[in-house]
Amino acid sequence: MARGYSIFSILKHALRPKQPWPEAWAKPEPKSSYDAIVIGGGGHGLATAYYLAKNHGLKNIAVLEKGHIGSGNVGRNTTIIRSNYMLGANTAFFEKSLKMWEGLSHELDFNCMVSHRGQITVGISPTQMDSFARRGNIMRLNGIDAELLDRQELEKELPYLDYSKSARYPIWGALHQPRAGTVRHDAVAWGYARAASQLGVHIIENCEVTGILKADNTVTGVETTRGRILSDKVGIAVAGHTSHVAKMAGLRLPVESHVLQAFVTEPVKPMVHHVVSWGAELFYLSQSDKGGMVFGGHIDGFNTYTQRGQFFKAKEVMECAVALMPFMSRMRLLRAWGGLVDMTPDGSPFICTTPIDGLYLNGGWCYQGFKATPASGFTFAHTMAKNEAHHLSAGFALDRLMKGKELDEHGVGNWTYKQ
Amino acid sequence: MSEFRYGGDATKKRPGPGAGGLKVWHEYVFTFDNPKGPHEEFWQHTLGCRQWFKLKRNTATNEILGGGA
Amino acid sequence: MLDQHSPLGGDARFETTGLTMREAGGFMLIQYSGPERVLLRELSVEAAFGKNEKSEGRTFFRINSAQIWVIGKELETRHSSITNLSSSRCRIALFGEKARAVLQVCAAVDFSRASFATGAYVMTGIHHTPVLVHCTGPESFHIYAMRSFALSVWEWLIDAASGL
Amino acid sequence: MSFRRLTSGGRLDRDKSVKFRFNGKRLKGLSGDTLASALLANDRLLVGRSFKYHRPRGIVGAGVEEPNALFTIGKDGTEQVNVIGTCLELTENLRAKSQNAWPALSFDLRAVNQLFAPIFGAGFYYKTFMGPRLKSWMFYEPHIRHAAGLGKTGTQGTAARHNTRNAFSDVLIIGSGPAGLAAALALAGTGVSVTLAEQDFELGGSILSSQNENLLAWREATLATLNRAENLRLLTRATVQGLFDGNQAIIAIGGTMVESLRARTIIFATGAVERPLVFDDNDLPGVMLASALRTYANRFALLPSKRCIIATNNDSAYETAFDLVTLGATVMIADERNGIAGELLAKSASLGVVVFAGSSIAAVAGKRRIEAVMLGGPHHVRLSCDLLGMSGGWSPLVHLTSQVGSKPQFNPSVQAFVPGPLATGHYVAGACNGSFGTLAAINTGQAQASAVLAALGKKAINKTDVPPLEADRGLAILPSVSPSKSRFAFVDFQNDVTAKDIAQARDEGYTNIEHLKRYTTLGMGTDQGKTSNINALAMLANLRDVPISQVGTTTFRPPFTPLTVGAIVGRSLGQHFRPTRRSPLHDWHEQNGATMIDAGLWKRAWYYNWAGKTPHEAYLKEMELVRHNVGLSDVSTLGKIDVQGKDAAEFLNRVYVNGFAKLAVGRARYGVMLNDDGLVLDDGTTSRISETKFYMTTTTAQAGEVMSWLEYLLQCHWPDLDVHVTSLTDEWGGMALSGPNARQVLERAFPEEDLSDSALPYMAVKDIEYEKVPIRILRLSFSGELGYEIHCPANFTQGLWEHVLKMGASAGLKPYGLEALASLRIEKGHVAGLELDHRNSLDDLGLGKMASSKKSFVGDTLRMREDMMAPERWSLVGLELLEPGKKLRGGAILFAAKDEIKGHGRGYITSVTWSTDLQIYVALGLYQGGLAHENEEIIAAFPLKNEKVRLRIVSPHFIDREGTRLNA
Repeated sequence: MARGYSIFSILKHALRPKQPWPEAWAKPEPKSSYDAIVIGGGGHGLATAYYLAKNHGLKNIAVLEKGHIGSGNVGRNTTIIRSNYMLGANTAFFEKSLKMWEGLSHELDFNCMVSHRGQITVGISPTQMDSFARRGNIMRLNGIDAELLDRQELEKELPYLDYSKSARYPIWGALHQPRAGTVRHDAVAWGYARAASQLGVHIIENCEVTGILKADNTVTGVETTRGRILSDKVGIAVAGHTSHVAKMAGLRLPVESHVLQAFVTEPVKPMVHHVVSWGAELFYLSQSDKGGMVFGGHIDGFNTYTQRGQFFKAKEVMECAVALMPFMSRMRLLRAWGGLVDMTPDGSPFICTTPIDGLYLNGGWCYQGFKATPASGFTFAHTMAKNEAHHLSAGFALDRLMKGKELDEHGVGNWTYKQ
Repeated sequence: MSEFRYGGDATKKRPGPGAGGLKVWHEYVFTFDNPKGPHEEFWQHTLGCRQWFKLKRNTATNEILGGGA
Repeated sequence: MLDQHSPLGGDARFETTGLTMREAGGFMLIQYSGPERVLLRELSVEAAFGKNEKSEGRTFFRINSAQIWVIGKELETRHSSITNLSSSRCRIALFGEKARAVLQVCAAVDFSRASFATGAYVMTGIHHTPVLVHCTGPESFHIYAMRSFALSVWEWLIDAASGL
Repeated sequence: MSFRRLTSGGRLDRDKSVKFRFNGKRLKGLSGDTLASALLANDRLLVGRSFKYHRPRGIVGAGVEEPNALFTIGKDGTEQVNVIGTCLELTENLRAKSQNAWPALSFDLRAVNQLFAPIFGAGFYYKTFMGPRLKSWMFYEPHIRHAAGLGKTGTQGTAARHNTRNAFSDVLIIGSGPAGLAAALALAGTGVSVTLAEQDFELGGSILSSQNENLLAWREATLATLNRAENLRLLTRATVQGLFDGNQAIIAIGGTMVESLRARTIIFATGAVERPLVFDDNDLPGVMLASALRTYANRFALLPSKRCIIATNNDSAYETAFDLVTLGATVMIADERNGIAGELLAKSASLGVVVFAGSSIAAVAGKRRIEAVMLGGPHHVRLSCDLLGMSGGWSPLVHLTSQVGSKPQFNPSVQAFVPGPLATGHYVAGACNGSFGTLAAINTGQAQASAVLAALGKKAINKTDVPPLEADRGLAILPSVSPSKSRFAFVDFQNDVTAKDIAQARDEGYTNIEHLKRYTTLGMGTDQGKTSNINALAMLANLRDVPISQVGTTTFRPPFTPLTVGAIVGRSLGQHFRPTRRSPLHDWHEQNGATMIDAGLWKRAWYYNWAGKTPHEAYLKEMELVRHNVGLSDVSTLGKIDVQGKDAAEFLNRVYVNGFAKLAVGRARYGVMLNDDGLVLDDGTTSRISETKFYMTTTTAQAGEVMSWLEYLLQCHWPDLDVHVTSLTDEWGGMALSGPNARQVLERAFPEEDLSDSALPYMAVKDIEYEKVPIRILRLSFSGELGYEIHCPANFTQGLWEHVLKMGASAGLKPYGLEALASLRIEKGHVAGLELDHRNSLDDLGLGKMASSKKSFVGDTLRMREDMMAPERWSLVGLELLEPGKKLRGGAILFAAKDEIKGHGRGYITSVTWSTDLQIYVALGLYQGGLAHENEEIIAAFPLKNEKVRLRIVSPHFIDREGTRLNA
């Protein structure tokens, strides 16, 4: 459990302005070798390093980040956390993540503003309400909170939706998970970095991996822009560039890099008190603590590394916002950005060993990387430490597609190229 | 939505009907080169003439490099 | 006789200053498909992309490398396949000085006089639905919309026009 | 009074006064004023309260860079919040309210936050509120959320109408300052189409803030030429909000129109923004940008009433001083530098402007308005004043060039970040590229115009005239070193980020500019750091003692200024959100008592009021009608595809799992299509019309998917096959005539045709003509009863439907809807949308034996994958309810009798119906091991409504297992 931050430490520094705050995480020079190397200083990479040190007692760990920590998707998402997952391997994994979120600020001694405000998914047809029922029933059968709301109950909870006749898609009801919510995303990267640093993990920024070293089929280390670093345990956690890095070890993966846009409006006084998502088209929105409406929808639909989206898709997502919540038409867009996501054929991730000994893969997170951060770090640390899958992430094996064990949570089929 | 639809990597050789075993089809259907740079790909003009065509694009900048081979 | 119903009921009409819209039904639309050489030879046309061709009361539109649409009576062909699409499209006539401005609201195509003169046609999207827009005169156009989307596109055009 | 309105001058209509309200009080301005200038004319210097510390804030700028003057405009419930006052044209009866102050602007209780400033520093929220309990944040969050946010508004939609349009031009010029106008002048009449976009309501940019007669005359002449030029659009109130791939510029025009312009080339002439200086209490109302004072004087005839002091680190502020003095104000200059240019000192002296060299601002004094200034440096003197202008140098507006991937670079000679390497077709001119002088702006504007003409293959016609101006002075700028320890020296006015916050961020290791921005929320306000980013960069570079070029900038993102979501959405509102598809029988259904329901984009008849008032009541009667008599249902929404060509049979053989090559002409066959991954894509019936012509049907939901998939295979992978596919979904309408008396009605409808069982057996197709209309009769059955589908061209579908209903009236024929159609097919055990969810193999759906072993088909390899052939997969079963009183619901989870009701169960219920034949509730579902468990008793759990019911697994074909009715 990291320490050092509290109201008392704040008062102490307020009274003694001359004494500066300590550095949040140390910035050592890279050593020539480590027990374990994690490539990627995002949420998953830093969490993995933290749990390697905390749960598996590894002392000599390095996180190599090509830019600055948190510069990837952990700093560029719509901050939603939930565990409304229906398929076998997913349900337990994402519920574990949500449980870890509940205590994370306390454990990292870094307030991630974990807000359990509840998520409400709006259904637009009787058949869709049946599919929500199946999802909600599975959640309840696995001890996860879920309830179905009919139209009247929904109207009391979310009065600002468009219940009128002029709506293109009628509102039938909703699935509600009260424990879901949002988290201040940057705090997650900094929190894990600080906690890992306090456990002796070396966080090396501006250190891009340019090659993965192998002796026949065993990994021996990496080439970086700051010199060669040896290790017989290398974990890849570079969502968005997963194929790019895996190719350095000769691996060709079931991953395509796509841009996913997200938007924020100007801050206004609190109006939306839940995470709201929609069944007509993929759309999700919540109001940040600063007051801006943070929302997003589908990927643009073609592979790209440019981290910027096309206008037609930005317009489409905002059309969803106004169709579901008419007041959004008066909100003013403050900023539109694009993040780089790994899309996989069945929409589920990989946390697993690879055909190369000592090389481990964590990627393929599609839309759901941020909410998985704690459990992903927890299980990937187990895999890297013990060279085996953790029971919670056993379903996320690289060879599941060869075996026909697709984990198609959304039920849209092998859709990376069909969008 | 956009008038066009992306159809994936055009350089992947589709095994002939009845040809190629599990490994070859897994390679074709499930794995991607996913390069950060020039990429030859299929696109369809779905809202127009329904024609599928090849296009070369640099995935690092989205610059169109011309029609596919 | 079996009653005939055109997509918009046949008498649909909208007028505002500088713009008139009406349904211009009652046309035959036949699609001929086949390998490019065979197609062009059998229909005896070049039918370049983007420019219609007229002969013997028929209008030819080149759709893609293997398909040509013909407005007008059926042609005898031996090798290319024939598909009657007369019921599948609703033809909306749009004319007046604001016609080009309405089209400009609806599709990301350059409908200026210079780029889209009489005889030109383009296949694009209006209100997320596939349409063929044909320039039949300096300020008159035919829009071939899909039948099932006809009313939706008609209402969309009227809404677009009322914003000019 | 800080400002007084001059009796003459300014770009105002003196005899058109404009009434408006500010915080309820009635005030007056002039036509040509902005809200900001009108407020200054009424001595309203205090316009708001800052975001975190609630400090009193005044107007700082005169344009889009304004961080403080944000107002709520409009009536309750539909207000527009955070409107920038310096860009809002004053209009009659405008209602404006200040924001973020409670109970009043002059007395804000939350100003007490300033006392806790040492606590409220950067990162305060990350270090506390972590409380003992697990979900402690939930206790603090509501209070913090309530304090945050700026404007307050209601939950109604907008009444404003927003339009959108597309446009094309050879050249887009962004900005109408000297550079933009010069470029436009050089392009006029050369035959290229030009669009010039200016965000102000008047063209001219920095010229509007100048007193130079020659320059103003040149502007008039230029505008006259441009207005006469053809193919050249001049757009005012037009902000280029975003730039996207393919040179697509999104331009917001006048708050009601958003244009998507595709330009072959773009000339960026967006100018630059003046930087504030950072000193203690630099946020006091009355402290403004020097260029703003010049604009308010020259454009809005507002002159500092007593004494105005200008603090600067560069030459540009002297222009402001000279203009103010010529209009009669008393001005003093505090210049941080020692080596000030000789002729500047000479001109200052001649105009009576006192210059304090080498002295910066140490402190300012005043309660809610500046009253005096304490100079630092050698002079140490207290000067009383009512306005303080500040100039920290100029930052080029590189936002748009950077939105498409070109990273800005630091140009030390002008101490500013300028556009980096440009994309093809992009050109930069004037201040936005560091050419800060007016003459330099005009010359670079002309130069870029001729570069564009060369790129477009055109010739420049003539060297356009240039106004007689003194040569620009090199804008010598001393990078200002600012205090890092003082408490209230603001870097970002809107988000209350102080110099101390930046120093603290550096102490804690947040030294990357992205970290600094996110940790301190610098530049994350509605002005997106237009006045704060560069000062922060310079400060960070000092603290890290690295050159500023090494610090780099944050990412520039659209929109350039906040843009209403409604403006982007345009007319895609309400019903127009997405298009609506209607069957050829739509009008008939609506006129004959049908209730419609959505099916994807389609509207379908759900149930008819002849059968009942609610879907539950009606579907039972409609099912009864079909099971025991005959019913007619609209199936026009089915996907229908024309497959023609010499290799059509071979093509179908490849895409369907079962064989089609030897299908006889006049016969139909049920087929299932897989994806390459071996999972079921869709099913449907295909009939052979001739040797080389087939008529394929697909499900309504997957029609678009299948069409695109077939085109993909043919065009991309099997071009050698002579086959053409065309969608007939809209060409043919269709109706299903189902029930024991179906043939009786059919024969009465088409008396001349032989439609006997032998002439038209089950799974046969017959093309006939009725009154010269081609009609295709397929003997298929989705309901399990004797059934025919009658298809005809959509123009005649309603005519035919009415004819068949008339012919069947005596037999009691009536229409039945989608709900009954679904129940009938469930009873028959037919899979449909609810079962086909892209996760099923053939065997899952009980269709394994359809897979041909003699020929290959799409998906035949990967369907053999290990797990997909595993016996314990979930496959299709029928389910009978054993507890008659209980409810059977879709989405219930299935368990074996002995299982503990926990975990993921052994399957789930997909679709449910009341069975008229068996007089009990029946359902289809997927169960582990499927029919291997036939007759087993199992449990269906529905914890969401804490229900549990006992069921029995049976064959999914509840009725007519032998198919006698089909072949009757």
